[in-house]
Amino acid sequence: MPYIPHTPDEVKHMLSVIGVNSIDELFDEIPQELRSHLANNSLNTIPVGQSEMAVQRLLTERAMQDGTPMCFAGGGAYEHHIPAAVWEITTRGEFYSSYTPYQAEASQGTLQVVYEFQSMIAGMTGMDVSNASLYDGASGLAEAVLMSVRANRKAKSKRILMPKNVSPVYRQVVETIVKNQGITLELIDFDSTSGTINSDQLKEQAGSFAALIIPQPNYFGHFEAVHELTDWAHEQGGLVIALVNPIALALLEAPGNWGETGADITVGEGQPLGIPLSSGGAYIGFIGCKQKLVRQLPGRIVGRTIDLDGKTGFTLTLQAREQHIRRSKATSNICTNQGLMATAATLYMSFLGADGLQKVAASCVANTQKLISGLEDVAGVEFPFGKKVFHEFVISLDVNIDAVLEALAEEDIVGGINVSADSGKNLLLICVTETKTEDELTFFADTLSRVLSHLRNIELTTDGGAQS
Amino acid sequence: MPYIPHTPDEVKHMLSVIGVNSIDELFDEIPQELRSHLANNSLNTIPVGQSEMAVQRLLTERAMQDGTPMCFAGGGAYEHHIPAAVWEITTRGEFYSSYTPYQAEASQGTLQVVYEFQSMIAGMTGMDVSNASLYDGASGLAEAVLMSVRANRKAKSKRILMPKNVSPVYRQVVETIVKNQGITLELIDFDSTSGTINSDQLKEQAGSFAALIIPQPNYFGHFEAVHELTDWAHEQGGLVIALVNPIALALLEAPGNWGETGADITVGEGQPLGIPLSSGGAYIGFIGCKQKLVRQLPGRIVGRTIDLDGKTGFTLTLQAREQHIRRSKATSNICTNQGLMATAATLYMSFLGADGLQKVAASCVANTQKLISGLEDVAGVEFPFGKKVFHEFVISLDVNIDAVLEALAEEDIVGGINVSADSGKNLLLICVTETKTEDELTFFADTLSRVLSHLRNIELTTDGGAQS
Amino acid sequence: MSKRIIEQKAENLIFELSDNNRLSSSLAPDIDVSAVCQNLPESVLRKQKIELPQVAELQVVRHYTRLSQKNFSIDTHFYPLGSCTMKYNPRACNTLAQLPGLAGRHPMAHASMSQGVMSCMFDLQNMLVEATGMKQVSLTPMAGAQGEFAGVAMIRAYHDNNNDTQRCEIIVPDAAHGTNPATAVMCGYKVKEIPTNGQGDIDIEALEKIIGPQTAGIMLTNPSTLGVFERKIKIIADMIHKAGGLLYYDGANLNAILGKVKPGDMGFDVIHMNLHKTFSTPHGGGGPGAGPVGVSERLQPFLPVPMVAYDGKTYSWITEKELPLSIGHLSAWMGNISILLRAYIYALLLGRDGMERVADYATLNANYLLKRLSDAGFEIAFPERRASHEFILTLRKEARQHGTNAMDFAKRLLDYGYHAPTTYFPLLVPECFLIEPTETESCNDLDAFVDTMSKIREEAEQTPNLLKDAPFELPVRRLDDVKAARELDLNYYYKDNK
Amino acid sequence: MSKRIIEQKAENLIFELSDNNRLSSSLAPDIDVSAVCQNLPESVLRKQKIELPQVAELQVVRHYTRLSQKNFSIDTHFYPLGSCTMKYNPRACNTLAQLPGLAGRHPMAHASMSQGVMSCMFDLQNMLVEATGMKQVSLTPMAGAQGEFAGVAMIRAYHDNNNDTQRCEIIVPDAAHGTNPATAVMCGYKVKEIPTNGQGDIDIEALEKIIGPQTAGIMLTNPSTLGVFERKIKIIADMIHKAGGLLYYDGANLNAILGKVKPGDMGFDVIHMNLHKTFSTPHGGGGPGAGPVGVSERLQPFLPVPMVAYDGKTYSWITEKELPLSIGHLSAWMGNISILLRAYIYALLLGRDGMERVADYATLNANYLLKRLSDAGFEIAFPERRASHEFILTLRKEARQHGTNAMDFAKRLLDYGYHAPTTYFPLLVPECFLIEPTETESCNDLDAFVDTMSKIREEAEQTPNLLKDAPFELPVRRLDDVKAARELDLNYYYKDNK
Ligand SMILES: Cc1ncc(COP(=O)(O)O)c(C=O)c1O
Ligand SMILES: Cc1ncc(COP(=O)(O)O)c(C=O)c1O
Repeated sequence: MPYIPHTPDEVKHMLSVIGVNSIDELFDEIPQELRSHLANNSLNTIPVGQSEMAVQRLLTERAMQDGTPMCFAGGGAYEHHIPAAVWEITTRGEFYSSYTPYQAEASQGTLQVVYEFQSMIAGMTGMDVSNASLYDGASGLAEAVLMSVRANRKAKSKRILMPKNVSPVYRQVVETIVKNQGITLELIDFDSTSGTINSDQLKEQAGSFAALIIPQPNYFGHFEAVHELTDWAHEQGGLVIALVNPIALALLEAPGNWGETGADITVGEGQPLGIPLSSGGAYIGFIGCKQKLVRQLPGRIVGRTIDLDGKTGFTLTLQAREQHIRRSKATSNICTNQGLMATAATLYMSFLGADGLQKVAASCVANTQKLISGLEDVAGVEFPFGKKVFHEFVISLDVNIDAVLEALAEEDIVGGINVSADSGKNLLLICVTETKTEDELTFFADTLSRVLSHLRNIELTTDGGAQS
Repeated sequence: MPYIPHTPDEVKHMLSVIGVNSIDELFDEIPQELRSHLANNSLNTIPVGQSEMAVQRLLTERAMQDGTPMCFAGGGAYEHHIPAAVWEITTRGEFYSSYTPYQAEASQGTLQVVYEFQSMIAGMTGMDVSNASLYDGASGLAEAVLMSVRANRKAKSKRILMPKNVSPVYRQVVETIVKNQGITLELIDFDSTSGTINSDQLKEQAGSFAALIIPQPNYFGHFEAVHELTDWAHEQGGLVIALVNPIALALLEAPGNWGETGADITVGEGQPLGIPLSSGGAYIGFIGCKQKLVRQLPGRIVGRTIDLDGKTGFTLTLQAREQHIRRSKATSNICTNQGLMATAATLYMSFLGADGLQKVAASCVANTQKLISGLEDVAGVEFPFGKKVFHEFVISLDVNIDAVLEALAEEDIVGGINVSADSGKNLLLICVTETKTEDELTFFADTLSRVLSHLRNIELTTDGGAQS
Repeated sequence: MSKRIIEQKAENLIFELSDNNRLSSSLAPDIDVSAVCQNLPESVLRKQKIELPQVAELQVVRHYTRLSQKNFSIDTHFYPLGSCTMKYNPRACNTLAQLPGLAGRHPMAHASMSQGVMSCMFDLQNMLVEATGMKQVSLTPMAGAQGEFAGVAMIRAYHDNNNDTQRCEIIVPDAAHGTNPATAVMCGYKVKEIPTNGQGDIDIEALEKIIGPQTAGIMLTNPSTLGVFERKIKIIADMIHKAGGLLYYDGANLNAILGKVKPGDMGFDVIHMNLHKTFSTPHGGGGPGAGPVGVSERLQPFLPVPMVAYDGKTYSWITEKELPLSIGHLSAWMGNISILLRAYIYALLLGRDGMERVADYATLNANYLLKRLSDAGFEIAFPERRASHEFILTLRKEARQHGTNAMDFAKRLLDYGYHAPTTYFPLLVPECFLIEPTETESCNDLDAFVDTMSKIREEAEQTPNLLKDAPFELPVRRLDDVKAARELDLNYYYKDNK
Repeated sequence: MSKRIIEQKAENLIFELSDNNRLSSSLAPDIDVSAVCQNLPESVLRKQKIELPQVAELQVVRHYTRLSQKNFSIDTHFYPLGSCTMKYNPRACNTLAQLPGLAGRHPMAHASMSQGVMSCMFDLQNMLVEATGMKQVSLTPMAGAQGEFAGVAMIRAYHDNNNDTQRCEIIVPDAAHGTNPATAVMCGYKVKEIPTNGQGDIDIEALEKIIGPQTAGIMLTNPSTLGVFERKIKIIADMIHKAGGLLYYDGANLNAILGKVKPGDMGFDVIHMNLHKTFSTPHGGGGPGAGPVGVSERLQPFLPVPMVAYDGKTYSWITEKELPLSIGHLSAWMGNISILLRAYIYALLLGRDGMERVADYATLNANYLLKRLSDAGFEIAFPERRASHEFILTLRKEARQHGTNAMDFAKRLLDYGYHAPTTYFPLLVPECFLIEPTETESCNDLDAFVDTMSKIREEAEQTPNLLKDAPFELPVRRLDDVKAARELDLNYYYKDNK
């Protein structure tokens, strides 16, 4: 019996201690008319248990089916090299199979890791404090929005200025999560030639607001004028929520240093820090803020303290903000967070270090520029927002993007993300990280070129056919 | 600098403490004319260091090149399902990166694992004692031979009776290792209709000998009359060395119970117990013997004892047999053994248990019989030694075996082992374990059938061409 | 002579092992960073190097390997943390979920390159539908609390869609998990608490009084957080439905009833499941979880997206295009897929037979442990009730007599190598332990736990300080929580924390 | 109050967790065993069920996870075990060597399906040729001792092939590792020991006297097991060669000289390398190792098979067909390939620059530690010599003055969280510690070790029992080795051991 250690004799003994005749009797408080039974085929469509060997065979087949294509998609999920040691240590039973460190003395491993995680996130973002993690970047942004509304008591409205060059799916998630609390998201357009926030329109549209969200780099890979935007928002009495990529932060100014006084809250997706792509999750949201906002921070927080003997130790703290104490008045309903991913991210940051992370970031930039150069020669490729980017950029094409992506898929390439939306153009968002070799970049440019001319020909033919 | 923790400042400090000006100065005792330098291109053909990412890419490519073919080869290396937990725990740093437990108190993990390994090997073989491991089955057999010659003081010769249905490569290894010590291997033929030891010839050829080797099952997968052979050898004053497959032992009589008094030494390849095929190594040799022979046993041995407080603990024992104490009079030169593989095997045996191991063995037998049935219908396939086997069997074909194996390789099948040797026949040794599904068995039989008729056609054509 | 002679040193912080001049390793690609930076706009570049530790590879490995050893975990200790279902996490689930094709897939990979993982998700959706008796399942919520959010948001979307906008209250029992009321508020509802009676059941009269046209729904856990099955569930369901409200099922305790009774049959309209509990994905020191939601027919249009559909040939995504009334997205893609994969693998390994066994043996273990502790003289909170997969002990007698409260007992258990049960939850039982042994613990280990509990009670009688000052045997003694909250030190790099 | 209140229990044996009636798990296929057995000849079947424990999966995981925590290891502790080169084992080597295509390959797979792994082995052969200055390398020996065997067997094959059969002696320094003399005997040779002089060098005069027409060869480690470089190596080589003997290089200490000086240049004819030391494959609690052999031109025909050849297009096996004078096979296939792969990956990561750094920093660390310990008042065995990658300390003064011998020091080091250095080897230095810090330890950690050594010496002066009764802080106190050897208990299942 998989995972059940009981022998038949033990079961007999246990039943007799309890004073019942069968295990089934233990369920006698469930009203009879509600009871279902295997014997009644209650779980009929679920297959019977299989051996580990059989399950391994099935999963291996399915994994092979999806293969390991060459990936040029980003958009919030990034392919980076993950040092082997990260997951060898993260999945050690002691980290993998423990839970939220309610018993601090028996969880110093997890607690110290989280304290180090918080410090690294704070160190990297220039925030004073960080929490122990949120689910992911998108829902993290929603928590940041809720937090900013709670924190900005002076604000006269619950309006949030949300630039359209924040990932569309992030905007959707924020909408889903905050809409029932009377918060409105005011969409801010971006400049059509630079892809960055249109500050004129921003100022026009602003009105009174609780917070401005500044993505850096933005969804299209470009850099915002973070200092000016931050100062402007603060002048208007709004808070600033920085939405950042942690790898980019190795080179880019920390939100804590944006403008005169820095962003108030920084949030982002931690996946690039050693978490595998795995179809979009489990990832990890990180969030940090200025010290004065700490009591509005959602989620677990670990603090350093001392024990009875005066020795340093770590424990969950500020629990009075949380749902298990504060219940309906909590800062958030989050309970289980992304602990294992925080462990992996902490290990990743420790292995890479300040130096290594800079090199990863610089390699992303350099490889991206190499691909841009390669694409400059491809007929029909344009760069509507320019070429000064971190590791993503948009190209516009003269053929349908979905068709391009499908054709690339046939070449075992994940070609990027269709960001045409309602722009009336064919826009493709491409990402290049440190994982790509020169050969792969050339191969991609060549293949794209081939695909484009092929598709153009088809379109011509189809058009021709449609003439009649 | 990969794996070097030193900062430039620390290096400076350390050099000044030592009182030298450069690291190079520390090598000044090496005669100048012998010194080589990187600067002199001393390691010229070795590439410069690469990043983990680059090395991962290279190794992944090479691993993919070899793929994951369907495997029907055995011959001493067997594909079995390995529970995921085995290697997740075996490669925990504490097991993986520790060494021979010289400091017993700081190595109770390894020591208890080895004590358990020894007990399991003894339990499974019916021997009184086992050691902590030898390199592999082949060299283990050589150690058993040397041991039997040391132990059998009454024997009038250093002759060992070595049946020819012991793996040819095992025979070669034994030859290589024992030949310089005046030991002769007397080859014993097998019966050409059963593939088992020809006991008439055995008795004829025997003369005086130190030990008889009995393989069970033998190289061709068949069962020897172990009880009769054991008793006969003992009557002749020879020792009995049992050469066994540990999975088969789940069903087959333990060597300790062979005949009246049991085999004296049992040796074998432990790879089937949770060790991946990995091209033939690292594997693990196991060896056990009767209590009275323990002082002739080569290699490490762990014993249970007590500590100063009377608490149970484990330690290396009987070290006076070993090279580091006894030097030129040691029972063997073995020092480093296959510790990590012993750990994996111990975990495998613990996870499977008596019950699970029986089921694995029975599945091997059942699947093998299924394939045999399938092959009965294939034209040109014969079973020269019959069909009562454990999980390997020999077929004879009417075409060249190497050609068959090559053709099967093109279908991504490892088809078995060519055992034609100098028999004048085309003999193929095929192995089927619990890992094979019905579909795979059918696929193999069909493919073999197809390959055979194809090859027959070619031969016909070629013959035709050769007529002129 | 056997006293502790050397005090264990605290493990350094990784930052204390750092030296900024340490050169980086083969873990990063080699590149001239400043050359690259010259081509980026100066105004956005950082002025100072990023604050992260710079430590050599071995030292990092050693640091975190040693830290890991300071944790209690399923893989090392009995961990009867009630409501959390700390049972064996099969290692195969971890190994297989990390297969390259699965771990390496980008979420935006074309559906033609994603049929493998989509088929797994589709199968899992269906298995959960079958196991819960609901109509359809969405896997996307990333933990129980997010599942609750999705569930209550669907309730709201349903009422809104019916233009039934007066419904502003969610009813929650006083014993409910904190995520229930917190979630209701996040969805813009007011929370109405109802009391539990002495048998651990909901006070039906109190419920009667509170229900009305303003009732949007009720959130229940069944078996409840008190470890007993709510026998009147059908009556409650009828009451709520009659009033136009919907029933939410907090599936944290599903482990207790797999294959025995289905939330759908009890009358629930929406349910979340904690796969990290019932389907044994790793708790990971605090997550990630996975909190899929299942719904009855009337809530189907509102399910969060994406989900996976199958037309008999190809798997495809269900998005807001196909489900225009969906409450929307809860994560950038489909939630914690790597965790969902582990749950799927676990479900395959168990199969339907194994699933019912989960409930059988979890319940057997809980009732056995209850009986043994009761026989040993411990006070059970609801002695007349069957335990579900967990039960509550109250140590109020011990607290009164020896001044040793539940926390003291808990800390002393740590000394004996047991993770403590959940303490002080649910709040309505004084000095309580919520004990959940799970189906994967052996009878011997339960017996040993009972012996230890008795031994600790003896210590409470004779040497109460052994409890009050416990633990003694752990990497740290009892920690100063008050100092932690008063003199916040959350970040090594923050000003004077260094 | 902080004394140890609860004695740590010994971990059960796995057998004590076993119950024969426990049902088996999903780890084995489901099958009716007795039905299968009916078709096998009864005479060969076992009468009684096999003696193995029957334990549930979680309990097995827990047992071995807990046991692992009772080990000191590189990943958790400084481990300066001289001669063993306990340095960081990069985790990438482990992960990559286990890639499915590599781990799953059957040794008899057709060469057309094996080009990947064969190319790795071919590259590794060449890298080792370059690093050692030998002519050709065979990777097949499975550990240092088997490499020695191969080497000496080749020496013998060479002489035999020359019909030079009078050569029956192998010369070995008294400080040599035990495997050297044991190997010589396994190859049918007599062993002649030569003494070492006060400077750690070979006594050339003694050597002179012993050499003759009966000399088959000499086995040397350089730097020697005394941690010093044999400066007269060229002279020795000439002497031996002149007498018609060959020189064997025990490469256990290659770590010290990678890229600095090549055994081939020193005049050696044959060498083995301990890849588990210099190339950092796991020591695994006692192996596996890998002991490739390299030879000069005259021994090439005798190399053990198989090796890998490359014709610019295809990799193929070199077997006894291609190399008819080969000493033969040493293992069923090509030795410990999974370990060779780890060494290969390590070599790629290091590259030529990294290889020379190994020697640089291993030597720097050893000389620094030597100096610091010497300054702290410890007696160095060869104070006038440079340390190589290791050095010897003698604690004879401390033994004389306080009755605390090297073993007592070693055991007390364990209490402080240090694995002890190698003790009592080489035997010719009394009360010795052979200390090898390796290149992967940091300066801080070396300093901390010196402080601890000084502290223990203080304890030796003031409270010598703290050493003599040590350790106190480990899972067990000092173990009774005499009882272990006298009352042999090697097997739980053996009669009265249960
Ligand atoms: C009863 C109950 N409901 C809800 C939750 C919340 O689930 P999660 O922690 O996954 O958000 C929990 C678990 O902590 C729980 O025990
Ligand atoms: C100097 C020396 N020679 C030979 C050996 C034997 O190597 P192995 O243990 O790999 O057989 C060792 C290692 O233990 C050694 O230190």
